[in-house]
Amino acid sequence: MTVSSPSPDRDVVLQLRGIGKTYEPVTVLRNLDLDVRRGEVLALLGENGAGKSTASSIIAGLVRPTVGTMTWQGAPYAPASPADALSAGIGLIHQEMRLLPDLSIAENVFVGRLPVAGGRVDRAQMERRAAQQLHRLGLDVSPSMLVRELRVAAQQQVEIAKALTLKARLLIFDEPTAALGGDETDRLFEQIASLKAEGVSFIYISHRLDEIALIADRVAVLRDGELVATHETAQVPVKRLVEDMVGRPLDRMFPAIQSIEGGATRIEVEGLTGVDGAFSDVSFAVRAGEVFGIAGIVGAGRTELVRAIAGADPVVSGTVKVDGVPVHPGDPRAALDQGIVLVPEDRKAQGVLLDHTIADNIALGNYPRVAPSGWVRPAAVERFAEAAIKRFGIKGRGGQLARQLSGGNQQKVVIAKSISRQPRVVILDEPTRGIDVGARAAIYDVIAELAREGLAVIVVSSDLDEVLGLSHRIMVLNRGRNRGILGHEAAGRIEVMELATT
Amino acid sequence: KEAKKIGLAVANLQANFFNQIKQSVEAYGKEKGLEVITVDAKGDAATQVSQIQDLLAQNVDALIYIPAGATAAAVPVKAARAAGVPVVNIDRNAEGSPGDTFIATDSVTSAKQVCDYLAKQAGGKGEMVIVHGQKGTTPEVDRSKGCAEALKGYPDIKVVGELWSEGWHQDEGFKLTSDLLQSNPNVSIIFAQADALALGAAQAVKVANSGHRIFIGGFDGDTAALTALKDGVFDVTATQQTQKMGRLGVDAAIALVAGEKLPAEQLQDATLTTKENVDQFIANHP
Amino acid sequence: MMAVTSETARVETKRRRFSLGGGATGPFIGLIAMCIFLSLATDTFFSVRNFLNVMDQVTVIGVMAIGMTLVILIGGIDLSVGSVLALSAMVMGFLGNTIGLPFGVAILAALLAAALCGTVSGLMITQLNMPPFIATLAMMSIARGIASIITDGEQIVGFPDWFSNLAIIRYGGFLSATVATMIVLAFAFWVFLRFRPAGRALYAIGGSPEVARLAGIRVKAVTVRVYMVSGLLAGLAGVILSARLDSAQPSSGLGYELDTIAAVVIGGASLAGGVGGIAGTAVGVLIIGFLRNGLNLLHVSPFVQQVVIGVVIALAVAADTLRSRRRH
Amino acid sequence: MMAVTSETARVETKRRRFSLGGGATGPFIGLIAMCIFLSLATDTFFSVRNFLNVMDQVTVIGVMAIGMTLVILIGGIDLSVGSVLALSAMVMGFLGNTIGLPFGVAILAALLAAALCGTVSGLMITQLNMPPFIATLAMMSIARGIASIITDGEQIVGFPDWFSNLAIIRYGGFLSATVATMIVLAFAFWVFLRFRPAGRALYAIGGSPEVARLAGIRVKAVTVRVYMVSGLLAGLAGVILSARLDSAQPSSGLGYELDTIAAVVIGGASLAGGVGGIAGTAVGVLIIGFLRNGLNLLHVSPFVQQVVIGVVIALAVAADTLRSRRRH
Ligand SMILES: Nc1ncnc2c1ncn2[C@@H]1O[C@H](COP(=O)(O)OP(=O)(O)OP(=O)(O)O)[C@@H](O)[C@H]1O
Ligand SMILES: Nc1ncnc2c1ncn2[C@@H]1O[C@H](COP(=O)(O)OP(=O)(O)OP(=O)(O)O)[C@@H](O)[C@H]1O
Ligand SMILES: O[C@@H]1[C@H](O)[C@H](O)CO[C@H]1O
Ligand SMILES: [Mg+2]
Ligand SMILES: [Mg+2]
Repeated sequence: MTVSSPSPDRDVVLQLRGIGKTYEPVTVLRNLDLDVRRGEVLALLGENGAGKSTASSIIAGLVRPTVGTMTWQGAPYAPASPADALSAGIGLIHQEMRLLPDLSIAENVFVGRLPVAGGRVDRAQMERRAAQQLHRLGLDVSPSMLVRELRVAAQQQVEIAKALTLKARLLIFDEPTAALGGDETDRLFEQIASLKAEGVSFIYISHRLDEIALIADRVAVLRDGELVATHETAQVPVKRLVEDMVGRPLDRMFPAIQSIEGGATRIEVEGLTGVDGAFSDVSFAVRAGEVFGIAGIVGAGRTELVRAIAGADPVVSGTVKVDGVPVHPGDPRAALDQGIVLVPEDRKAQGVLLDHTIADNIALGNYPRVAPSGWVRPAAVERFAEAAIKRFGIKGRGGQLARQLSGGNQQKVVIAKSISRQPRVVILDEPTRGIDVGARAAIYDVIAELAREGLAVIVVSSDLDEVLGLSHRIMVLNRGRNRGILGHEAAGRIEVMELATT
Repeated sequence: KEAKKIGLAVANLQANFFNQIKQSVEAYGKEKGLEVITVDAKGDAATQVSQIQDLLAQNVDALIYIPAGATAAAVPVKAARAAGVPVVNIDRNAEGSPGDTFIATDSVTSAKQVCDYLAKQAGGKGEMVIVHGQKGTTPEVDRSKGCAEALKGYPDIKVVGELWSEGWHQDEGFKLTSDLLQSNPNVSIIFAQADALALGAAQAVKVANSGHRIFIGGFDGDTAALTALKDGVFDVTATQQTQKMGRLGVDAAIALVAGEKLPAEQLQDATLTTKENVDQFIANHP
Repeated sequence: MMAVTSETARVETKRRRFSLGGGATGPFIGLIAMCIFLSLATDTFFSVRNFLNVMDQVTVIGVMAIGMTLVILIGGIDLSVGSVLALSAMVMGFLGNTIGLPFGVAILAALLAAALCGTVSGLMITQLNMPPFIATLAMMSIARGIASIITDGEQIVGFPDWFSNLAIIRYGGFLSATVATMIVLAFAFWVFLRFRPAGRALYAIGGSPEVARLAGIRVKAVTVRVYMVSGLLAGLAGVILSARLDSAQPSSGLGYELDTIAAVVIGGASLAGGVGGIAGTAVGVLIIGFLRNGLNLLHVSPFVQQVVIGVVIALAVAADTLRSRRRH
Repeated sequence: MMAVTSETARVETKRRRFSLGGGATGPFIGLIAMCIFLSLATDTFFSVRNFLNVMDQVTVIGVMAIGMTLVILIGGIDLSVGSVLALSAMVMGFLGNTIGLPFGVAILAALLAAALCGTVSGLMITQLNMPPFIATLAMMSIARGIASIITDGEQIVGFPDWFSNLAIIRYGGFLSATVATMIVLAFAFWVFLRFRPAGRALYAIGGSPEVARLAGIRVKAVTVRVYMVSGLLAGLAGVILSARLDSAQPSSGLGYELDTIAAVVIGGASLAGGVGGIAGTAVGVLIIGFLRNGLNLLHVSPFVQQVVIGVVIALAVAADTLRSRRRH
C-alpha cells in the first residue's frame, strides 16, 4: 500500500492534493491525494457512502471541495462548473443523473454540444453519430426515439454513448455497468480499451469487483472518505479488495441454500401475457420458503413481467394467485393487500422519494405497522425507521433527506421500505444494483432469511452469479417467453445463457 | 336608413350600474324590435377594442359604447366611424374622439349634493374618509371634485384618509374602509363613490362596532343598495337614471342611424336619495 | 457487516425531525420581523383589536389556502377557487333569499355545489389526464359564468341576522364564528397532514405519484378527493365572505386564486409538490394579511404599497435561501 | 450473445423525428374543429376581414406568449408579464408625451425598463434561489406599483399618428405593422427553438437543470436571459397595446399573465418544463382568440360565454388524451 506522495511522474494528468468535502456537520471526504495517469483506467472502490461519487463530482466541477487543490495536465485546476471541466476535457457519467426524457436519444447524446451546420443543429449528423456510437455499445434503436420510451438499461447505454462522444481526455464512469447485462458490459469495455489506446484516462467506479481485473490498471480504495489503499496493479484478489473496502475479511458471499421441504405453493402465475407482447404466456409457481430466480438478457421482459405480477402494469391475460386466491390485476394496492411487494428496478423513478426523509420513505406504505392506532407519531416513525436502518446498515439518519444519501444507500432504503411490510411474496428487481459487496452479502442474508420465514422470494438480476448463487430454481426468460426452469443443481452459467440467447 | 341591429359594449357587467343599463337597453331594444348584441369587456380596454371589432364585423347599425377601464379609449370610436357606424357613448366619453352623442350623469353636481348632505347630518364637523372609485376614471375624478367643492363650506370637517378601489367592488369597499377605520378610529363621515363601495363600507362600520354614529354616502342607486338605504344600512346616495339612460341610448342609436343630428352631450340629473324618498325609486327605478 | 451502523451516527443531523413545514422558516422569520417593525412604526398595529381585525380579514383567504395547501402538496394547482367561492355565494343567496328555502338548506346546497366543482376538476385531471392548470382554469371560467347566470349578474343583499352575525359578533369579545371556523379547520388539517396516514399519503403523492402508487396509495382517488376538498373549502369561504359582506355578488373572489396560491407558496410549499404544510400556509396567510393591514396603518399610498408588498414577499422568501446559503 | 441487437429493433418507433410541439396535436385538432364549426354556424366568421381582426386581437397576448413559452420550457413561470406590459406602456407614454422625448427614444427606454424587470426576476430566481412563482409574483406587484407611481395613476392619451397607425393601417390591405411584428417574432423564435443549439438548450434545462448543467450548459446565465426576453417581449406587448389603444394606463394588462400562460399550456407545453414550442403556443393563442371572437359572432350572452370558454378549453386539451388513450 502506497499513499501517493507528489510524484514527478510525467504521465500524471490529474492530481488531487488534500481534497476534502464537508456537508456541515459531516465530513464525507478528507485529505484525498490521488493521481490519474495518461491512458490508464484507475478503479475507484469503496463501500456505499465512502465518497466515490463525491470525489468524482469534485473533479467534474459539479461540487466544489471544501479544501484541497487539483492540477490538470500540469496546471492548477479548479472548475467552477461542469462547463469548465468539460472545456478542460474532463467528462463524467454521473451515477444518479438521469437523461432528458422528453428529448430524442440523439439529442441526449449531444446535449450541450449539438453539432451545427450553417447555424442550424445538424440533425442528420447528430443522429448518425449517435446511432454509430450506440451500435458499438450494442443498442440498435432509432436515435430519434424519445428517451422516455427506453428502459433503464438502454438509458444507461445512451448515457455511456454521451460520455464516449465527448472527446474528453479524462472520463469518469460512476457505476456505468450497474444497470447493464454481461453483453453490454463487454461492449463497453471494448470501447474503453480503444479509447485508452488513444491516451484517454478513466476513473472507473463499480461495485462489481470481478470487473476490476478485466478493465482497470490500478486501484484506489476509499473508506469513510479516506484513501485507505492503492494498488499499482488491478490483478488483486477480490478478497483483498473486499478487505480494503470493508476493513475486515468477508468470509462468504451467498448463504447456504436451505432445502424447502413441504413448502406450500405461495404464488402461482398462469399464462400471464403483457401489453405490447413484452412477455407472453408465462407460467410458474413459487413455494413458501423458495427463492426463485428469473434470468435473461437485457430486454428479455423480466422487469415487465414482475411489474405486472405486482400490479404495477396492466396485463392482457393470465392470472396471479397468492395462496390460491386470485389477485386483481393492474392494481398495485390489490397486490400489496395480498402480500406481494416489489422492489422496483428504477429506484429514482419508482422507489424513493428523494425530497423526503429516510424515515418518511421507510414508513411509506407501512403505516398499519408504524401507526396501528391510525395516528402517526413522529417518534414511532423514527423508531420504525431506525430499526430498518440498523438492519440494512444504511449510512444515514432517519431525519436526513433521501437525496443526500449515496446511491447504494438509497437502494437499501427502498429494500428496507418494502421488506418492512411483512409480505408473503417479495419480488426484487435488480436488488443489489449499486450496492457494495459487504452490503450485498447482507442483502443476500436477508433474502435467505425471508425465504426461511416462509415467504416466496422472486429475484430478477442481470448479475448471473447472483441469480445462480441465491435461487432454488431459475426461470430463463427469452423475448418474453419462459424458456425453461432450471433447478439449482442443474443451473450453470452456460446452461442459463444458452436458454437466454437462443 | 333604419336600425335593425345594434351593438352594446359594456365596461364591466360586474358593476350593477352597468348591468342596469344593459338590462334597460336590451329590454327597450326588444320593445323597439331591435336585435341587441351585448359584449362585456370585464374592465379591460384592450378586450373591449377586440369586442367592438367583432361587433363591427357583424355589421351592427349603431354602437352603444361604455368605455372600459380608466382609459376612455378613442380607438373604438375611430374604428366605428371608419366603418360608418354611429356611436352613442354612455357614462364615459373619449377625449379628442367623442361619440356622436354622450349620455351621462352630472357627477360633479350630484357628488356635491351627497357630500353636502353628509356634512350637514354630521353637524358640520368631524373626521371624514373617502373611498374612491377606480383612480383616473371620469366618475372618480368628477365625484372627487364635486365632493371637494361641497367640503369647502365646512372647514371643521377634516378628510383624514382616502383609498382607491380598483374595480368598484363591494368587497373592496369593505376592506378599504376596514383599514381606514383602523388608522382613524374617530371617523364619523364616509363618502364612498359608488353604492357597492358604500355597502362594503357600511358593513365594515358594522363590524368595527366603534360605538358612535358614522354617516355613509354612496352613489348610483344600485338595485340592492336602494333597499339597503331604506333599511338604514347607509344614509344617502345619488340615484342615476340608469333605465332612462339605457332607453335614451337606444333612441339615440335609432335617431343617428336615421341620419338625425343629436346634441353632443345629454347630461342627466341624479336624484339625491335618502330614506325619505327612496321608496319611489325602489318601486320604479328611473 | 453491521459494523457500519456506528458509523452512521457521524452523519447525524439534528434539524428536521420530521420534514413538514419544509422551507417555512425563512417566511416565519420574515413575518416576525415585519410584525416587530410595524409595532414600532405605528401605534395602532400592536393591539388585540387590530390583531382580531386582521384575523377577520384573512379568514376567507385562510380557509381557501387550507384546501390549496392539500392541492399543492400533491403537486397540483387549483385556479378555480375564486370562482367557486362566487358560485357558492350566489347559490346560497339565490336559494336562501330569492327562492326562500330555509337558510341552512341554502348553505348546504352551496357547499355541495362547490364540492361538485372540485370533484369535476379532479375527474378532469385523473380521468382525462388534463394538466391541473388547464382543468381548473376551465373550471374557473365555468363556475364564474354560472355564478353570473344565476341572477343575471345581479348581487344579492341582506341575509338573516343570525347569519351575518356569524362574521361580526366576537364571542367572549374574541373570536367571531367565522374566524373560529378557520382556526378549527386549520388545526384539523394540520393534525390530518401531520399525524394521519392519509395525510402523509399526500406528501408521498406530491413527492412522486409513481412511488406512491407502487406503495399502495390509490393516487387517482385521493387526487379527486383533494380537489373536492379544495372546492368545498372555497365554497365555505364563499359562505363566510357572504356573511362578512352581508351580500353575495357574482364578481366576488376575482383574482383570489393568485392570492391563495401565493399564501401557500410564501409559506414554503413547493409547486412541484411534496413540500409544505398548514403551519407554513398560516405563516403565508398572515404575512399577506399583516402586510396589507400594516401598510394601510402606515398611510402608505396604494401605489407605493404594491411596490412594498412585492419587495417584502421577495425578502420573506429569500430569507430562507440567504439562511440556508450560509449552511452550504 | 450478440443475437440481442436484432431484437431491440422491435422497439423502434417511427413517430416523432424530433419532439417539439409535443402534445399540441390534440389542441390543434380542437382548433380546426372549432373553426369548422364557427364557419358553418355564422356567416361572418369565415372571412379574411374577420381573420385579420382576430390576428389584431391576439397580437398582445401572442407576443407575450412567445416569451412565456421560453420561460415555461425551462420549467419556470412568469406572472409579471401583465404588469411589465403596463410599466412599459407608462414609461413610453411618460417619456414620449409628458417629458417630450423623441418617441423612438421613449419606446427604446420602455423596452429597456421591461427587459430590466425580467432580468431582476431572473436574478432573484438564480441568485436568491427563489421559486419563479414567487419571484415573478413579487415583480408583478412591484412593476404594477411603479407603473402607477409614474403618473400617480393617471392615464396617458394620444400618441403620434405614425405610432398608433402601426396597429391600424393594414399594409397591402393585409397586415398591420404590429401583427407583422408578432408573426416575424414567432417565426424567429420557432427557428431558434427548433434549430439553434441555444434554443435546444432550453429544452435540456427544462428536462433537468442538473443534467443540463452537467452537459456544460450555463443554466443560471441562460435562465436570466430567458426571463429578460420574457420581460422584453412583455414590454413590446405594452408598446403594441398602447398603439392599439392610442393610450396607456397603469391598470392595463391586469390578469393577462393567466391568459398568456393558458395559451402556452393549451398549446401543449408542460409547466414542469422541457415540453412545448412556438407552434403549440400559436395554436393555443389562436384557440383563445378564435373562441372569444366566435362566441361574440354567435351572439352568445357574456355570462354564458364564460361557461362555453371553459368547456371548450377543457375539450381542446382533453382531445389529446382521448386520442392517446386509444393508442394505449
Ligand atoms: N448534499 C449532501 N448533503 C449531506 N450529505 C451528503 C450530500 N451528498 C452526499 N452526502 C453524503 O456523503 C457521503 C458520500 O457519498 P457518495 O455519494 O460520495 O458515496 P459513494 O461512495 O458514491 O457511494 P455509493 O457507492 O453508494 O454510490 C454519503 O454518506 C452521503 O450521505
Ligand atoms: N437494450 C434495449 N434495447 C431496446 N429495447 C429495450 C432494451 N432494454 C429494454 N428494452 C425494452 O424493454 C422491454 C422489456 O424490457 P425489460 O426491462 O422488461 O426487460 P428486462 O429483462 O428486465 O431487462 P432489464 O435488464 O433492462 O431490466 C423490451 O421489449 C423493450 O421494449
Ligand atoms: O358611474 C359608474 C358607477 O359608479 C359604477 O359603479 C362604476 O363605474 C362608474 O363609471
Ligand atoms: Mg456513488
Ligand atoms: Mg429489468
